[in-house]
Amino acid sequence: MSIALWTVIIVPFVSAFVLLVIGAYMPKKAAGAIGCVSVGISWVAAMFVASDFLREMPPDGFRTTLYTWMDVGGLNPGIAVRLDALSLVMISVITFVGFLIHIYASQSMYDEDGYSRFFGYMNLFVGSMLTLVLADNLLLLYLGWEGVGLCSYLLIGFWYKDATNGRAAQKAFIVTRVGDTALAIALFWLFVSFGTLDIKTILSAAPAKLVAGSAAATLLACLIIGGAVGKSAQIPLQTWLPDAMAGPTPVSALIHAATMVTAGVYLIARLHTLFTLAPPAMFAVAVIGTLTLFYSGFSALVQRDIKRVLAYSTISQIGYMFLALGVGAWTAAIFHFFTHAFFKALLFLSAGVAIDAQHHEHDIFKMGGLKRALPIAYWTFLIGAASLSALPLVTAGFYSKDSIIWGAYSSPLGAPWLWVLALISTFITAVYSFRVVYLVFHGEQKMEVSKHPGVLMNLVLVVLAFFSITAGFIGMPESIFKFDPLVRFLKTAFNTIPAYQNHANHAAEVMLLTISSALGLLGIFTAFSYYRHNRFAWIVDRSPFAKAIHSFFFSGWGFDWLYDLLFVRPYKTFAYWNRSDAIDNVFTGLASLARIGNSIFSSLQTGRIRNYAASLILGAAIFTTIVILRTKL
Amino acid sequence: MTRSDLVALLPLIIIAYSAVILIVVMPFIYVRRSINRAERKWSYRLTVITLLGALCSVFAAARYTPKQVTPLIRIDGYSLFFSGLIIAGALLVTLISHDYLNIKLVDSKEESRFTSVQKSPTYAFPFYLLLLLTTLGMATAAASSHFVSFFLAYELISISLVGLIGYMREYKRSYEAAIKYLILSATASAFLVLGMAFIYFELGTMEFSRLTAFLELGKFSEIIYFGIALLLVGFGYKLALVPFHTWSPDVYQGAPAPVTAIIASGSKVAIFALLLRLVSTSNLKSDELLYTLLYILAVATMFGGNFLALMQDNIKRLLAYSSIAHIGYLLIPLAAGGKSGAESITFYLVSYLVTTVAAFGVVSAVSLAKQIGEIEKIDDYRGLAMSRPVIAAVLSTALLSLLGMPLTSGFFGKFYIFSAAAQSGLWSLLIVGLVNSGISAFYYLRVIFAVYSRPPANSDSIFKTDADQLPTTPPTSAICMAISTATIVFFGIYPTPLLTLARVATAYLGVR
Amino acid sequence: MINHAMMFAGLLFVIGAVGIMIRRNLLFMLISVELMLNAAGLAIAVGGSKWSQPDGQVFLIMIFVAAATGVAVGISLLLANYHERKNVDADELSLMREREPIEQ
Amino acid sequence: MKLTWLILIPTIGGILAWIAGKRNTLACRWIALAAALADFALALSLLAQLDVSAISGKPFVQHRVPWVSALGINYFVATDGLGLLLILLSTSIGIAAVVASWREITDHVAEFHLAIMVLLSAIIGTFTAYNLVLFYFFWELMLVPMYFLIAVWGHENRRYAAIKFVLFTFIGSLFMLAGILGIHFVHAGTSGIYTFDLPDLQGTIMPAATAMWLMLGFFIGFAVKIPAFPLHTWLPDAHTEAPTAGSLHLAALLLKTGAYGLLRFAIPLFPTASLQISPLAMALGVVGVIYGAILSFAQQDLKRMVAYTSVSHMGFVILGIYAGTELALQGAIIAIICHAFATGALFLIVGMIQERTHTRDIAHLGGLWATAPKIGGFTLFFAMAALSLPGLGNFIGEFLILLGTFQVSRTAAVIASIGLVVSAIYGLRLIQASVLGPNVKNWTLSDLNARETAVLGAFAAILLWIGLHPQPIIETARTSLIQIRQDFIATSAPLNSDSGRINSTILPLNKFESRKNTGRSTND
Repeated sequence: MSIALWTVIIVPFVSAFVLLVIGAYMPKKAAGAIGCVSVGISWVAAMFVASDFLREMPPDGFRTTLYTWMDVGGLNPGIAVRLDALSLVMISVITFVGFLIHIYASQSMYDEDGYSRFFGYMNLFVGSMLTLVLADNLLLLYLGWEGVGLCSYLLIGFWYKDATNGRAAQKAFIVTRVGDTALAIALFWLFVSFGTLDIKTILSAAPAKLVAGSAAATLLACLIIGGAVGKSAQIPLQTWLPDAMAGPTPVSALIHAATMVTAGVYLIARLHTLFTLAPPAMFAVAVIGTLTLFYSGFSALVQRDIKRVLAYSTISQIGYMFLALGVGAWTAAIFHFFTHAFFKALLFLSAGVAIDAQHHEHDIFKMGGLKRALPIAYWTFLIGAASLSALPLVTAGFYSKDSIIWGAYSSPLGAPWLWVLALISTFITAVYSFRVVYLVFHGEQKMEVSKHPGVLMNLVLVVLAFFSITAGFIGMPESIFKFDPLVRFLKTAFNTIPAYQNHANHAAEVMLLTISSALGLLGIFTAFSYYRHNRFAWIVDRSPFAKAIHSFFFSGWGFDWLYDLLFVRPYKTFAYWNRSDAIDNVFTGLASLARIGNSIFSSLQTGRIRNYAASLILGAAIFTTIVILRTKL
Repeated sequence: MTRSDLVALLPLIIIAYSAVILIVVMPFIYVRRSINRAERKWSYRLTVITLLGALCSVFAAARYTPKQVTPLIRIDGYSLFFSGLIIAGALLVTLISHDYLNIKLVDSKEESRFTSVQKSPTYAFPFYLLLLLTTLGMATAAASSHFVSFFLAYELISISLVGLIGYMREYKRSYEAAIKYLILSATASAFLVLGMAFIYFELGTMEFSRLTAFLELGKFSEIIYFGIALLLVGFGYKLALVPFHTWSPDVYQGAPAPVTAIIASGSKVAIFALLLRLVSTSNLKSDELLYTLLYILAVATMFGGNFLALMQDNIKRLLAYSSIAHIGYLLIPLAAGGKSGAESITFYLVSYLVTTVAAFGVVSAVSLAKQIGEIEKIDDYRGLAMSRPVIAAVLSTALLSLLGMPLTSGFFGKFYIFSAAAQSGLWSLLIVGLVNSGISAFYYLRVIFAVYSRPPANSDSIFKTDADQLPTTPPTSAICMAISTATIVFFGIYPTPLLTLARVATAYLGVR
Repeated sequence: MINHAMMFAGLLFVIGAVGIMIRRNLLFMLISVELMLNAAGLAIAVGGSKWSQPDGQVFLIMIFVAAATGVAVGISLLLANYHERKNVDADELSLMREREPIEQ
Repeated sequence: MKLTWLILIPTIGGILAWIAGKRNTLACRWIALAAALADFALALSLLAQLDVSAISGKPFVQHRVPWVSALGINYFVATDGLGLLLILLSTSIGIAAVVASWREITDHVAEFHLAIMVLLSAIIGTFTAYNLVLFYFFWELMLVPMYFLIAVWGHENRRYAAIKFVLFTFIGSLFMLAGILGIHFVHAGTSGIYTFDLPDLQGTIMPAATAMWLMLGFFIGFAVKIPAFPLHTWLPDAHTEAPTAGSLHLAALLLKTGAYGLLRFAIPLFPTASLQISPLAMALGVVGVIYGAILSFAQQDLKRMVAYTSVSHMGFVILGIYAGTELALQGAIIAIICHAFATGALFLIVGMIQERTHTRDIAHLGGLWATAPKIGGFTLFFAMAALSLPGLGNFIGEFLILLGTFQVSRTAAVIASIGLVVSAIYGLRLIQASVLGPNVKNWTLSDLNARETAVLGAFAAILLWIGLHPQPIIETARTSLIQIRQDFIATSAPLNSDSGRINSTILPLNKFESRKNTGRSTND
């Protein structure tokens, strides 16, 4: 089992190394093959691991160590992995979705140069992501954490010749680095107070070491949240994700939708004990999630770039997960991650097909009427959108999202306005997703279709579509049909679950379900009705207020502008002002002092004998006066 | 005057007599014939032989030490050590001056050679004569134990140096330097004598042994302070301490390079040796007034020398200023006193003398490329390393030694004087010294940089041409530079022998 | 008496010193220098008479000798210089001086 | 004796190379390379002698003969785990320096190799000297060849840079000289033994004020070399103007001698005083971290950019050294070593770029990846190392430093953590400016040849290895660091009044005060 487990992690790394070092010298097909096969292998291995794990069901996970990383001053992290329900779910999703997306990319990216580099980065990403979710100590987790950040940077800037991509990539890396730094500080703190970075030890020792609700616990949790919001693009560090869409579509699908951006969710779920000890922090998580999903819903509503719409929707879906975490519905969060991975990847990939078909056009208002030309893309996108907007009963998103809303409603940590906002934004979600569906696939065709997707791509779309529908059925709410193996399995990974009002009145749950479904359907209807006659634009054009609102939402509520004003501008101004190092003036000042001394003394060297004699005699005079003074006085 | 006295005095006697021989014999041989190489060669050989003989006789004399020969002269390990040092220095200078004169002086046949400046043919032997005399004066100064002998030595040095400085009659600068030196040194010696007069007036003796005995008692009257202050003026002039330093850059610049070498090395070493002998036994630190005087002198000299050198673009003037600064450093251990003070001074003086000779040897050797005048501008030294790597190496070694870099004797010299200062807790002086030697790095490195950089394309630097087109460095200069450089490097790696020697020599001072 | 002699010597010395500082004529400068030297010599002689020793006088003679040689050399240089320049202005002799500091 | 050979081999090789270089430059290069390799092998053989499980951090090889016995100066070389690590570092960098200048240096090849080999000797000497004067000797000796390297083979503004470099370090080290003399005589005053040997001088009892002054002397000397924040301004100029090999030696070794000096001399000799100023020193370190990063971001000259990153990284090192916990010290060592390779490699790359494009101005660079992917890849790798990406050595170093600092001062650690962000900012700008973005000048460069690839590959491999398995280094340094740590902790130097008075009369800080003291003691 440990061998299989290590295979899961190491194979992608190895192939990444191979591709990056000698990839440039091998034929494209070989490079693509290596890239896909390696991830495939690690998926298979993951499946083996899963079957073993499910058979044995070790109580507190399965741990295996490769070697001791370092052992210094009480810090002895190992290169070690721990497998439990949580990480098992994560690796299955990562490897499977990753595998599919690799296959997709092997065809869609085929014409790009730097093909092998692309797969090198992708494999590196998969490896780091697996390390992140499997690490049994926080230092190794941090390694994976930064590793995925690096790959995200590299892949956003994959088309490096365009400077804007470079800027987007830098923005992504730096903004997340801010969060990472908070996480690093949290690590220091944890080590100082726990004497180790081993996750299991920390979690088991936490209740004893940390006073529940104490300032220390809260601060610690907040630092961790800082890390989480950075990676998961939540308020206030969400600004990088929309720009990150500069990368190739498969990248957006894999990194910026399915896996990496959910690392924050994973982190909080992983360290949930610390959060249960810090209720204020929990509440903060819930609030952040709610605000984010609300905020990004509205931003998504008005975007013109199809990928930015999806990006904002990703942000908002992760907001749902944060809400779930905030109210202690750990399993709900992970469940939503599970379903979201499928349908959001699906959306991105089919959007990618559409984009490729339209000469890499991203603007949804310039696309249109692709329904006939790209049937598969259309249907799969439709399924994805339906799942995203939680179409009742038939989609995966429905179940996972409702489990979150139910959690927010039923949890003692929840608050009414949280789940109300969540409900409202189900409506918004539906609107913006079907707005895209309508504008891109319905209406009259504006451009001829330049490129049709390959077989493999369609295959991947279909598979994902299948899972976007069915993935939800393993997490049925009790009130409908009591079948939730995934949730029960996940529960084994969480030792502290806030007291739900379990088996509370099913009436309430059913009521919530109906409301949300109603809102979803309403949203779909709204989207269609508005965008058929383009009333939306009509309104915006008429009233300046609406225009202002529109541009406000469009700019992501002006966060970029604000941060530019607060941080970027001052930093650059100072840096450029001080380019030639003001400190140096001190020393040049000293030098000029010496120069002054030089000019004083050399003014005495007149070359005239009498002046020389004078200086000699005056010296003598000074001496004698000193003598007189000192002896007389 | 017993035989042992004569042996003890042998070094001085040899020099004096050969000077007489030179002045008597040479004219008779050559005055009828024309002035030619032979005259130069023979007077040079005679000088070399004399100095070698004197050097050997130092060891002979050492067998009879310590010895008081008349009240005027005291021959002991200390004085012999310095006489030997000075004579060796003079020997090195003789080596370089031979080539120098060979190029710069004119034979009577070839008067027409110079159209630009009319140069009258000149004998060489007076130069060597004056060289011997000034050497004699220095050796005497180092050995003198009485005001009279000191005064005579002082004057002997001054006047023969005036002759040497003005020797190149053709250049105005040479003249100017000579006149300046003459008048100012006469003034200084007047101060010296007045100081002597005051002290004599108060104490009624002119013998150092008795004077030091008085000084050790430590309670002085005002008159004595006066005397000492005026004596300090006399010393300060010869050592070029600020504010008595003003003459030195001009004289260094105007004098022929070999002569400059003597002024910078021999005369200063001799005078400082005497000064050390005078004050070593008296505990200067304990006397607040004298300490103050010395403190002011030291600080002013160090800063003055270094500041003046900073922007200097004439290498001879730069070396003048740097030697001012170096004597300034030497005042620190002088103030510190004690055994280690004396030893460090002695060690430093040796290193200083050798280094200075090496530096000026390079200047004169380089100047051989020109028939008239010398190569003084630092910018003219650009490209030296390309056409003359060895000479460039010698120069930079000397400069690094002056800077006190490792692998040169200057390193241990500086280390030792600073350690002497630290030992007697003169921290303020120590810090001033450190800061100053830090400043000095600037101008030494400027010279080295020039030496190792390419000559500007537009300049008429002689080093733009390849090495083979330049006149080769004559063997004698080469020997001089080789010896001095070897000494610098050897004592930079293994200074123990010199330290032991210094210890032995200073033991005669009777420092407690 | 003794002290008066010393004061006289000091006076002479100061006169010489002032002279050398203010005169521009080389000849006068030489004379002032001689004045200083002899004043100092006088002081030595006075000291000798105070202690009733011969040393003072001996030293004085030495000083005369030295001064004489100095003057001899000085005069010769002065003459040579006069041939060069046709004057005895000391301030003319300032070919060598510190020029304005060069920017490094 | 082995150590002596370790010091001598480079010089001998350099001289041979110099002689050979007069006729045949290729032979000169090969001889120099052979000497460097031989030295490296010798250092490795020393590694075999090291006993990792030793309890005390005392040197495991030493060689001591009287040198200038008149002044108590011995030729005393020794090394322990810490020293050995730095020796290995020096020798390996020495190899890299020879290889790096294979094609860059074309004029005065012989003298160049003489210079770099002598420099290597001096550096190794500095890392092995156990006698304060010997240390000072080598310390000053380093300046001479470095000065010539910059002044002769440097770039446009070399004169200014060379003289500035020497002035700063020389003046700084003169303060150290004062400190050396001071402790020498204090020790002599208390024990009557005149010695400069480090082991004898340790634990000298002196009044707190004296200790502080002397320690400051040492501290200034080392702080200039490291360089610590306000004294860093010589570094960018020297780095920028030096030839590649010179920059390599500067960044990889010369700066480290400063850190080594702090660990070997300043702290063990003056534990109390060091502890007293440790807050200040840590503050300087933190400021350096951020200040250097900000300035690096603003630079227009690629080499200057890299130079300022050194200021930032060495700020971490200072922080770690003065935090003084085992974690922090170990982190400092690893940071020292990894900075040598990462920044050194960046300098090599900049040198290669300049060699190909004849410019370092980032306005003219960019988009090199398309034409020279290897350069691009390596730049990316080492820039990532410089911004301390986990998995590479620098991360281990800086993480341990911050972790160790957090144990003693949370504020310092937290503020220094900002360095992680700002380092990302300059690191990414470095990449973007050089290899990514549009290829404005349409460069078409020849990509790295085998030799260059080998050097950079080796550096990359080392960084990766340290990042994933730093344990060997930690083991090697452990005992000596524990020793230092004990010195640092054992700050209970008895300052009873009478010893204080004795010292104040022996070592007055100025003359008059001392005389007053003695006067008083005679009166009562």
